[in-house]
Formats: sequence, structure tokens, C-alpha cells
Amino acid sequence: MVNPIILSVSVLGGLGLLAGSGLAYASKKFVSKIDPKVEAILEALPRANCGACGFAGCSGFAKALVEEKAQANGCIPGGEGVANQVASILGVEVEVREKRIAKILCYHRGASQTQFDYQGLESCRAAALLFGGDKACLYSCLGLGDCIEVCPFGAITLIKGRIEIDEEKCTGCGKCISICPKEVIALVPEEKKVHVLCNSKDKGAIVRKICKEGCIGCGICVKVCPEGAITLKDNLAYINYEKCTECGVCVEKCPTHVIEMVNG
Amino acid sequence: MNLYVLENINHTNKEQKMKIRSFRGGVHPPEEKITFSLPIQEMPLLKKVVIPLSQHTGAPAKPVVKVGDRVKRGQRIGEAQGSVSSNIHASISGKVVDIADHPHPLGPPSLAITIESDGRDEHHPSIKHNNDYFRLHPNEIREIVKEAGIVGLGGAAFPTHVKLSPPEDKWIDTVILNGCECEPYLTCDHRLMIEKTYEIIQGLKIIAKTLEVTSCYIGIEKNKRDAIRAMREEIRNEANMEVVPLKTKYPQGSERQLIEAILNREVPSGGLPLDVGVIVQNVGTALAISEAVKKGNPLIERVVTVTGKGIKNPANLRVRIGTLFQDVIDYCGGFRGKPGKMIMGGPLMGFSQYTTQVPVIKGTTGILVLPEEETEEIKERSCIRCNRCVDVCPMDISPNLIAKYASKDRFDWAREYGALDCMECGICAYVCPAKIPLVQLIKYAKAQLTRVTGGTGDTGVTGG
Amino acid sequence: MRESSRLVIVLTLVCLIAALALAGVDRLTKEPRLEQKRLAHLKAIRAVLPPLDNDLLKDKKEIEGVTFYLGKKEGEITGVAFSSKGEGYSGFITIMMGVRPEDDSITGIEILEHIETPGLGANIEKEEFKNQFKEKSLANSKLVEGRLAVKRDRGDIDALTGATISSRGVTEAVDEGLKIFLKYKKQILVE
Amino acid sequence: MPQRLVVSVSPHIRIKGNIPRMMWDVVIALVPATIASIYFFGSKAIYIILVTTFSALITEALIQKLCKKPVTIFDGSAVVTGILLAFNLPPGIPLWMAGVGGAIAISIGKQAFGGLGHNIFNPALVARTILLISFPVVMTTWSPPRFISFDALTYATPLTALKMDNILTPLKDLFIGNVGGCIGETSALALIIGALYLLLRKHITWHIPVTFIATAGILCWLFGGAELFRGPFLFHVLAGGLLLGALFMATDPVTSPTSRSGRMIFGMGCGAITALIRLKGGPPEGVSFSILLMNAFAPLIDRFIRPRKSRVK
Amino acid sequence: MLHLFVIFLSAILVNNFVLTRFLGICPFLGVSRRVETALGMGMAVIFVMTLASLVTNLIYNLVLVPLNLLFLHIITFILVIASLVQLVEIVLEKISPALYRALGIYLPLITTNCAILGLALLNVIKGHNAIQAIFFGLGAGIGFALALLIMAGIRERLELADVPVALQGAAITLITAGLLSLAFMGFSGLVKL
Amino acid sequence: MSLQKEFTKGFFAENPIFRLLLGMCPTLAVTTAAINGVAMGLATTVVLVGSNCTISLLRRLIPPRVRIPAFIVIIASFVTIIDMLMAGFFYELHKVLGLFIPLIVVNCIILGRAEAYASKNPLLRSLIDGLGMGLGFTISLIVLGSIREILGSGTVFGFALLGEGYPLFIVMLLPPGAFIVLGLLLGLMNRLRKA
Repeated sequence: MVNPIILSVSVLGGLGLLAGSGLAYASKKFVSKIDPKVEAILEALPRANCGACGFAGCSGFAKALVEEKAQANGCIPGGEGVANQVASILGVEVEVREKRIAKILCYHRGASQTQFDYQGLESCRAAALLFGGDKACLYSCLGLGDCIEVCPFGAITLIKGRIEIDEEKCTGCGKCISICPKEVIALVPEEKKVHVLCNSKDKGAIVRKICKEGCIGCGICVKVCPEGAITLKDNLAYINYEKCTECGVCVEKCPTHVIEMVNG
Repeated sequence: MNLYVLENINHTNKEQKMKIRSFRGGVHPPEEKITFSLPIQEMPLLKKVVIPLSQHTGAPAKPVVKVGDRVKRGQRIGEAQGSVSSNIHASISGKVVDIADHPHPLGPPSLAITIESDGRDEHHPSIKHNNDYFRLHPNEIREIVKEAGIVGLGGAAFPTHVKLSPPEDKWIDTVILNGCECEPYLTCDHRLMIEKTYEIIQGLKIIAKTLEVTSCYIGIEKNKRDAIRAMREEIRNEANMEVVPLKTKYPQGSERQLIEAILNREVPSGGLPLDVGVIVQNVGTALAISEAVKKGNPLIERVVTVTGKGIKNPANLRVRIGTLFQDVIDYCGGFRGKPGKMIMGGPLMGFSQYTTQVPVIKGTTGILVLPEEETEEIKERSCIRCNRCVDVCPMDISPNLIAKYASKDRFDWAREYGALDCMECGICAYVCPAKIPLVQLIKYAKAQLTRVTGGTGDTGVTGG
Repeated sequence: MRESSRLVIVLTLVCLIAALALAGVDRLTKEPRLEQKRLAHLKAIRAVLPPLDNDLLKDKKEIEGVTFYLGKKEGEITGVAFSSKGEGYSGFITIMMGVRPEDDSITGIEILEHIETPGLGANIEKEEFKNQFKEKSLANSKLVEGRLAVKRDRGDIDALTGATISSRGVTEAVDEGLKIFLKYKKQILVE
Repeated sequence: MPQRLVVSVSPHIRIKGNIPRMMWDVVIALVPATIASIYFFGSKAIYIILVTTFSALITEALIQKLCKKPVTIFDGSAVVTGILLAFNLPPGIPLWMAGVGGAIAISIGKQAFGGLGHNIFNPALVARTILLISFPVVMTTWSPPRFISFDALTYATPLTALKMDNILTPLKDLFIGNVGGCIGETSALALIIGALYLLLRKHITWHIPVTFIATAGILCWLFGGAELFRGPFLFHVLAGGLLLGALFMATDPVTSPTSRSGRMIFGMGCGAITALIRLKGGPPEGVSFSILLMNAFAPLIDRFIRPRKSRVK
Repeated sequence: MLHLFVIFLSAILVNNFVLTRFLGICPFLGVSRRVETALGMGMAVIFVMTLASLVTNLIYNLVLVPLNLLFLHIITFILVIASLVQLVEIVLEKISPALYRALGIYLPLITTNCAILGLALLNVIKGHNAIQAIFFGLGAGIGFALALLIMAGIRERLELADVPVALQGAAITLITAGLLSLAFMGFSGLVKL
Repeated sequence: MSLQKEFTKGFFAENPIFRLLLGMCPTLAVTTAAINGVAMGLATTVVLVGSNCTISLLRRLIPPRVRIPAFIVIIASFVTIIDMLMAGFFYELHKVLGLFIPLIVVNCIILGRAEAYASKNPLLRSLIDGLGMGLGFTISLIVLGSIREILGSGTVFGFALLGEGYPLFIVMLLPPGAFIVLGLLLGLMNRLRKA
């Protein structure tokens, strides 16, 4: 009878030797095939192959990451640390530009005058298929809240029939802009306070008929602006935010009060 | 199988009562054809018409007149743009007073030409009778149809000359004249078949000649016995024509379902009737073709059924294109009670309107006014997967699932379950016990899908 | 190549150390583990036999694959314990049973293993159920076709409510056991 | 603008029927069986039905309040669940247990998945099986119906009698319902009358019941006897919960496949599993389990069998 | 033969690895989102389980038992399974790239799947021989694949359901698994082990 | 992160069961009674601490390519040791936990922590991490086990909690009950976290 200790040591040692050489062989064989980025991510991942990410193991997840089919924070056991590492490997841009936020360019934000009673889905995109929506103004916000649903940060809410965007929560991701069928949302620099709250490209006469607070394209603001920051295009005033100094002259002079200064 | 059926039909005595044919799926909603016995009336001349430049499937026409121009009835005022488009003609004589955006029955306001009548209703010199029309070459006929701005009058308004010009590689053997008029309330085609029987058959002959086909069918739902009788009487000496009575069932008037019922041929998903050798034309279109080819009249008027409980005096009216709904309704004695919905077309596929200022266009089959009490919004509930929508769907798709996926913005799955095959006939939503707006959800999915993929969603549904 | 050899060496080393550690622990715990197993078994045997004063591990006999433990009091064999099997609801039920050689009646049974449903078939572990077998023998029971049977099958064993099949399983095991005992009784009792 | 009009997407007309009407129709269809259960099991049956129904309604209302959803207890669906659950309970069940069952049915079986239309499993059966394995003794203790014809049945359902004691109950008693069992499952006659009403109202189609009953019956006929083709076909069709399950539980549209062929596969699956459990399995009855199992398969069946034309491109 | 069938059927229905033995819950929860994925994973699991069941059984009976090294079984099994999966991956890629593409991506996920180690250990506990181990492994694999597939079908449908917010995700998946396991309890007593 | 935070994160913020959904198999299988939860949890904790420490010590020596096999060997050794110790000294518990002691090897928590934490952090932190995570795991098991034991057996840690007449919810001891209770608990956690 051989000493069991010696026996076990030799058996397990042999197994280890076998597995080690197998792995060495396999790694030599596969080393060139793997995308270095996948490899790097794989290094960062826990490699527990638990499947919690929904992909087939860590390598599946890593591949999906490189192919942009997965989110960097998808690894649950890895937690935040891994997520950050992965993000840095993927080279997700860390934007240093000034923060921009979404702004609904409509004074009424969903509460403007309607021309008929709409019955059907509570969705702007569906409602817009019927004569462009129930609002008398073709360019106005429909207020059915597709942007609310799509906002990943819960920054958009419906308060007393009007859509409100919480500037604190808004990250300027632009999801609401791409979902809005009326293209009434725009990204504006966060620190700029003066905005034209109208999107109507209709002629002044038409605007006057259907909306008291619409831009009639009168051009007074263009004339009074000391910086020449306002231009008129398609019967609508636009502010060039780079030139705007927030002096407030246009806000005062606008006959329909559609230029607004936030907090002032 | 198909050939066998065809042969059988050709050898059957026409007077012998045939088995009533139909298609799979479908429903039979209440018919409500309150105007079926009212002869077509002529609407008197109006002071003003507003003629939209987009009245058809395809690109809008380009205006060829200016504000202030004097025009005569039948004068071309809009020119077709591109291959799928149609000419627009003045429907009265008078002065062009405005070319601007005007409310349109099918969407946001769009460019329209407003003509003020001079009260004389003079016709344009280009309109003249052609007594030799049966000698015309098919291409000459196509040219006349194109020039006359004829589009499918069943509602979809697809330019007819395009339909009459199938690609070289498609072999067309059959023309079907669509006299089903399966939508509840509508009776304009029914009246036409009784009152204009001869002209319609003339139109059919012209179509058959243009396409060089020998077998023609006239499909009529069996609830229009007088129309079937009139048509049979008219074609009793025609060897290659056949009136086929069809089961009264919605949407029997849809091209695909008509072809399935009469010929037992199945139009492939995403395909057109001409893929199975068939052209389907509405009876009204046949009449318009006959008018254009024989008398030189462009398409400037059509028959409109003005109906519904919300109208004082329902009627079948011959109306000039561009007449405002307001004028039509006034002529019919105005609204009865408070109107709830005003629909252009029938109750199942029609488009509800928000203003009476929209004009009658080439595709206006009817003006249906439902009183307020019939338009109360019904509470939507959860889908319990009862499957009725799937059972009735003539296109064999799954409206319930498409709608569910659409409501969760999962459009890829909506397509997977057949969203793009939907022709929006509306019976799924009609039968839904949960009152889910299935058609709106499917339309929504289609809109999102075609927006993303660049527009392959045309189902080629015309006639109706 | 250096990388590869390092792989092999490290892994082998880890394995070696692990093997060493394990072998050590194995050696340390071997005795207690065996002891525990033995104790568990003995507990069941003691439970089914009358009070005894001998070493059960010595007084045992193996006949045809069945181990019979002899319980003695002052040198006299007062009971024989052995295990038997019956088919229950989900699978086999293994019991330990004790038999008094004088009148071939049961001194007690214990359930060793079973996979019956908790709360239902598993109630065969309850004392009320097990105790009804005490003093039963083939001679003093109502036999159905020569076998012990539950009341439902016209026998005299009380089945658990709603768990007839499990009760039948135990009854079957007891019946089998009694018969095995009778078959080998002479061999067992021969000193 | 003189008139303000309503604008919506077509169609502009709708049928009159709606979900609550469908549900109340099911309740109507359950009336004959309710009467039968009261006739055979006395006032206990009424109490059980009332308790499960009210418990279902209260749970539904509570959860909907909690989730800030509109409370829809009057749409009849919870009532249907309550009655069906009661039908699947033995007459001797303590009332509190029936109440717990109603709460389980609605909470775990239905509202956890999002309420009406979203549940994967039949709520009444979820509750029934949970009760069955939680309280096996109570749930399989049967008190006899009031007009018992012979002694052998005093303690058993026809299926238990067959499985445990090899006794065949007379078919006439089975058909009328004069046998032991859950309160709503015994009377084949009453169940069939109710189901005919549903068929007439087009709330159910023949596909599931026919395939279900036929498959179970034929398999039991094939393998149910001592040798092939000797099993009691009609007995197996009429005994136990087969009719109740096939006519009222498996036909629940929410938890069954949508396409016709899918439904037939579903019915056959239910029938086969029922026969398997009845003939070879542990419990004497397998209808509840078979329907639950096929409920689980329904999404897969729907996924692979779709009503769809071949795409030609 | 009958006994082999009983082992096989029991592993699929009565003692389903996922639903009654709680083995392989992690991949069961992780890979049951799409039916296609579940199908691929299921196939891979069936294959690897059958193979692993046999190989570990052989090693146990031919190496560990004769050498009296039973205490090394856990460590041996896990090493053998890990290398086996790796080996399968390499071999599969060589002989059938198509199969590799279909199943290969699921292979790493299987290594640490406790169902496989559990299978090997159960073989030991039940004292299966090599043939029995093959049937047991096959049945266990099929049972796992079946549960996975059913779950994937249900979860695809649940995506459309208005599941209460708090229960969304893993919670409702577990409840569903519970009800599924409830339904599988109907098979109890079907075969006896 | 402070050591104290490192320790407590496993209790709630990164609770392996309720937040990370790891180690589900033993969680569901052994929690028919609270005492089983304690035993399983502590066994796991010991393995976790042991492997975390060992791996943290060896982290610079092990080349990345054999990381996984080496870790598995280390973990498996600890598991085998625990297995043998329990068989020797806690025989009854060992019998109840049965298969799931060896299966600690493939518990995702252990390999996960080894990979994600111990292989990158020094000894003390790894130890604390393992201890915290293990105790978090144990606490969760006890919670689940207690609920199931109370409802299913009417006892907690073996002490009769409810009277004799109390009807036992046997489903709680069976697989369906395990899944459903854990599912509902997860839902409760989600709700609490939101509130």
C-alpha cells in the first residue's frame, strides 16, 4: 500500500500538470484569434461565467460589449468597479463640453389650443399620424408624453397638463429629441437663460389666429438685439446662443411674449 | 385547381345560380345602407371649389396656373410629377383666387388651388367626343387615362394609368371589376351599377382591351340583387364576362380578398394583384375611364354617399371635385342634432375629419356623419388573447401581438408578426371585446417601421 | 515558452499543495467521520431493539447480503435488527426493524431513508405510525393473501390519512423483513 | 368653427360585446354546475363559492389599489376565478382555507403577472394546486354527496376508487354528478350545459375541449385496462375534473395558445398528461397539473405556430 | 432496460434538475430571455452533461475508487469538467465549425454550472454505473433544456405584460419558476427511484 | 472605501442574493429550515474567507491564464476540507445539506469574489470582503429559511412557534414554495429600496 498522501499528491499534481499543459497549449492556439479589446475586457471581468448579464458567459458579454450590444454596467457581480474599467477600455468618451439640456420650444408645452377631440392612443407619435395632432398649431407640443416615457433619467414629467423638464436631472442625452414627432424639443446650453419658446413656422397671421403666445415672425427682436444674436428664418426667431448675452431686451420687446428669460 | 375552377365557370349556364363565394376571415357588420334606393342627384353649381394638388397615391401634382388665371371646366391645373402621380383638373370654370395650404381630408393642410366660379361652367376645348374610341391602340388609351387624371375611385386613389401599364414581365389574364362596396353605409357604387350599367361595362371593355385580356369578372356582394340583375342583363351577350355574386362580408371589396374569392388565387405577402395575373378596378373607375375615352371628360366629379344618422337628408350625390364638405352637408339639409364624427369614407376604413372646410377629393366615397351618442369613447381593457382579431383577419396576421409589440415600441417584433402586411381594414378593432385601438397601433407600428426602413410598407390595397 | 512553462508549473504547484492539505485533513477527520456514521447507524438499531448490554458491532452476522445485528441482554439474544425496503410514493423506503426471536414479533421500526412528500408521506416518521408495528407478527396479524396489509386493503395496519401508498410501502417493508427473518432465523440464532 | 368634432383612427364602429360581458357570460355558464353542486353537497357548496369569490374580489381590489391601478373588480374576471377555484375544492374544506385559496389565485396567479390578460397560468388552478400540496389531507378527504347510491363511494372520488380499490363507479351517477369529488366537477350534465352556452355565445371554440377530452379518453381506453383497448373510455371522460378542466379551465383564452392548430396541440398535450398521471402517476387525478403544464407550454406553442401566410419575396 | 428508462424519465420530469433539485439556477435565470438562446444553451448542456456524466463516472470508478482517493472527488470532478469543456470547445471548433458557432458560445457558461458538478456527485451518491450515468446525464440535460426553453417562452411573453414594477426582472422569473415547478409536481410518483 | 463599509456592503447594498442574484442554487435548496441556512451560510463564509485570503496572497504569483483553474483548485480544496469537517463533527447537518456542500465550489459568489476582488486587493481587505459577503449571504439564507420554516413547519430554529392546531403550509418546504418565497422577497426588497 502506497502512502495515501504521496498518492493523492501525485494524482492531483498530475492532473494539475495535465490541465496546465492543456491550457498552455490552448492559449497558444487561441492567442491570435481574440480581439485584443475583448481580451482586455475579459481581463477586467470577474470571469465567473455566471450568466447574470444575459450573455453566454463572460467572453460572450465581452464580445457583445465590443460590438456595442451590451451596456458597460451589465456585469452584476462585478459591480461599479468593473463597469468603470470596462468603460475605460471601451473608450467611452467622457465629454468635457458644456452641459446642454433639452428644452421644449413651445410656450404651452402640451396645453395649447386644440381643434378637435382626439380619441385614441396616448402617444404623440400615434396622434401625430392623424392630421399631425389635435392642436390647432401644427408645430406645437402634443403633450401626450412620449418624451416622458423615453427619458432614461425620469427628468420629464407632466404637471397640470404641461410637460416639464427637470434641468437638474436632464443629461442632454437627446433621446426625447429623437422620439418627438413634432421636433419641438431642442438642446440648449444649460447656463443660457433666454429662449424663443415657439416652433411655429407658420405665417404671423395664422399664428395669431390660433395661439396668443406664438412667434409671429415680426422681427422686432432681430432689430432690438444689441448683439445681433437673433435671426429670422421661416417666420421664426432663432437665438444664436454663442452671441447672446442675456441682456433681456428681446424679452421685453417681444409683442407676443414668446421669448422668455428663465429665472428672471 | 385554379384552372379547373375557371373552366367550370366558363361552362356554367350564367343564369344558373352559383355557389356564393368568399374568402377566409372577415365579418358582417350591420349594413346600414340607408341610401341604397335613392337615385343619384346632381349637386348644383357652387361659387367656390378648393382642389388639393394631392388627391392620389404618389407625388402631389405641380400647379400649372397662377393666382388670377381664368380656367375652364376640365382644364388641367395640376401636372403629374413622376411616374406614380396624377393630373388635376379644374372642376368648374372661373378664376384662380388662391394657391395655398388648405385643410385636407387625409392629413395636415396641404397645397390646394381655390377657384371662384364665374357661373358659366364652360368646358375646356380639349374635351371632345371620340366616336372611334374602339379603334384606339392600348397605349393611346393609357395616355388618355393618364391625361384625364383618373385614379382608383374606391378610396385608395391609386393612379389608374399606372395600373393599366403592368411591367412587361407580368402576364395579366384577368380583369375583375369591383362592385362589392362592402363598407357599411356606402351606396355610391351600388347606385352607379344600376344607373350607369352600360357605361361601366363600356369602361370594362376598354380596360380589357387595353390589357389584352379575355376573361372579365364583375364581383358584387349578394345583398345588391338589383345591381347583380342589371349587370347580368347588360352582359348577357358577352362570352368572356361573368357576374360573380359574393358573400356579403367585410372586406370583400379589398383586392386580395376579391381575387381569393373569385379566382382562388393568393396574392403573395408584399406582392400586388398583377403578380397573380389580375387587375382589379372599381366600378366607378370603369365609369370614369369610359367617360374619358368616349367623351373626353377628365375626372372632375364623382358620386358621394352622404349618409349617417347625423345628416338630415341622406343622399347619393354627384359632386364636383373640390366641393367643400360644408357645402355638401348644407345641400343635404345640414346636420341632424349635434354631430360627433364626420368621416370621409365608410365607418371601417374612413378618415374622421375635424373640419367641414375640407374638400371632396377623388377618393371621397362618402361623407358619413355619426351623431354624438355614437362616438362616445369606449373604455379600453386588457387583451385577454381571445383571438377574435386573428380569426377575422383576412390577411392572416396577428393584430393582437402586433399591437402589443407596437405599444411597447418593439417594432421589429411587430414586423415579425406581419405589421407590414396589414391593409388597415379595421375589422380586428371592430370585433375586439377589449376595445383596444388595434388599427391605430398597427398604423403606428407601420409608420415607425417605414420611417426606419425607408418605406416598403405599401400593401397595394385599392378598391373598397 | 517561458510563459507556458510558468503556467504549467504554477498550476501543478497549486495542485500539489492542495493535495497535501487535503490528504492531511482527510487523515485527521477520517476517524471522526467513520465514527459518526457508525453512531448514526447504531442509534437506529438501538431504537428498534429492547435494552441491550452487548457490543452490537461485534455481534452481527451477514447472510445473503443482509446484516443482522444481535441484541443481547445478559448473554441472551433478545432481539435481531436488520434493514428492509419497501416501495413508497416517490421511491424506496428503507427501514431498520427489530424482531424478537421468541415469538417472531416486532420490537420496533425506524425509518432510515425515504423521499416521500413532506407533510404527507413523510409522516411515516411519526412515532404514532411507527409504534403500531410493535408486537406485530405474521402470526397475530390479519393477513391478506399471506401478507401484512393496511386497513384499506382489508388488513389491520392503520394507514396515514391521505398517504396510503407510503403506508403501504412501510407495511411492505415490514412484511418482507419478517419473512426474511423467518427464512434465516436458524442461521442467525446459531452461535 | 361651428362644430367641434371627434377625430380618431378607423374603425368608427365597434361591436357591442366587451370583456366584462364575456366574463359575466362565463359566470352564467357556471350557474348550472353551481346549482348541481348545491344540490349534491348542500349549503356547504354555497359557502365555499361565496368565500372564494369574495376573497378573490377583495384581493384584486387591494392589489390594484396598492399598485395604483384602476380597480376593475366588476369586470367579472375575479368572480370567474373565484367560482372556478371553488369548483375545484372538496366539500369538506374549511372556509378559511378556501379564502386563502382565493387570495393566492389572484395575488400569485394573476396580479403578480400584471392582472387580467397577462397571467401565464390559470389562477384558479395555481391556487388549487398550491392548496393541494400544502394541505394534502384536507384536499383529498371527500365527503359524500347527499344522495349516495352505494357505500363504496363514501370515502372516495370515482378516480380514487378506481386507482386504490379498483372499483368502477356507475356511469349514470357520474353523468348526473351523484358521486364524491370537488364540488363543481361531479356533474357532467351541468358542466356540458354551461359549456354549450359558451360555445353558442362563441366565447370558446371546440378545439381545446374536444382534443383534450378525446386524447385523455382514448389514451385511457388504450392503456387503462389490464390489456390494450380495455380501459373504461366513458368512465375516464366523465370521472374527476376532466370535463370541468377541459370545458372551463383549459379554454381560458389568456393562458391557452391563440391559433387553432396551437389550441389543438394544447388540448392534446393536456389530454396526454392527464392520462399519464391518471394511469401511471402518483395522484389519482391529473387535470389540474396537465393544464398548468400546458399553460407553461402555451407561449412556446404560440411562438412556433403562427397564423401567417408564406412570405414570397 | 426499464431501470435505465426510469432513471432517464425521472431526471427529466419527476426530479427535474432545475425545478426540483435546484441545480443550475444561475444559467436558468440568466439565459432564459430569448427562446433562440435557450435552445442553443439547452443543446450545449445536453451534450456536455451526457459527456461529463460519463467521464466523471469513469474517473471515479476507475481511478479514485481503486486508489482509495475518494476525498479528492470534488476537486477532481471540477478540474475534469473544466478541462472537458475546454477540450470540447477545441475539438468542436476543429471538426464542426458550424456546431461550434451554434453551441460553442455557451460552453464557458457550462463550466461553472452547478448542474454538471451536481450531476457528477449525484452519480456517486446513487452509485450509478457507466451506462446508468449516461442515461442520467442525458435525462438531466434534457430536463434542464426543457425547463430553460419553457422559461424563455414565458419570459418573452412577460416582456409584454404589465408586471408590477417591484416584481419585474428576477422576482417574477422566480415566481414563474415556482409555478412551473408546481406544475411539474404533477409528475411526482410517476416513477420510483 | 472604508473597511467598515467594505464589511457591511454585503449585507444590503451588494447583498449576494437579493441584489446580485448569486448563489441561487443553495439558497433555494437548503432553506427549508433556518438552521440549515445558518450552516450553509457559515460553510460558504468559511470557504469564501479562506479562498479570498489565499488568492489575495497568491495574486501576484498566478499568471492570468491559469487564474481560473488555480482558483478553482483552491476553492475546491477549502470546500473539501469543510465537507470532511462537517461530516466528522456535524453529521446531522451534513446529511441535510448533502449535495450542496460540495456544490459550494461552483457557487458564483465565491469565484466571483475571488476574481473581482481578492485577485486585485490585499489580504486584509480581501478577508473583510469575504467575511462581509459571506455574512450577507448567511443572513439572507436565515431570513429565507425562517420564513419557510415558520410557514411550512410552524417552527423556527426547531422551536415550536405556533400552536399545535396551526395548519402548516407544506408548499413552503417544497420546491415551488422556495421559488415563490424568494421571488416575493426580491419584490419586497425592490419596493423597499425604492421607498
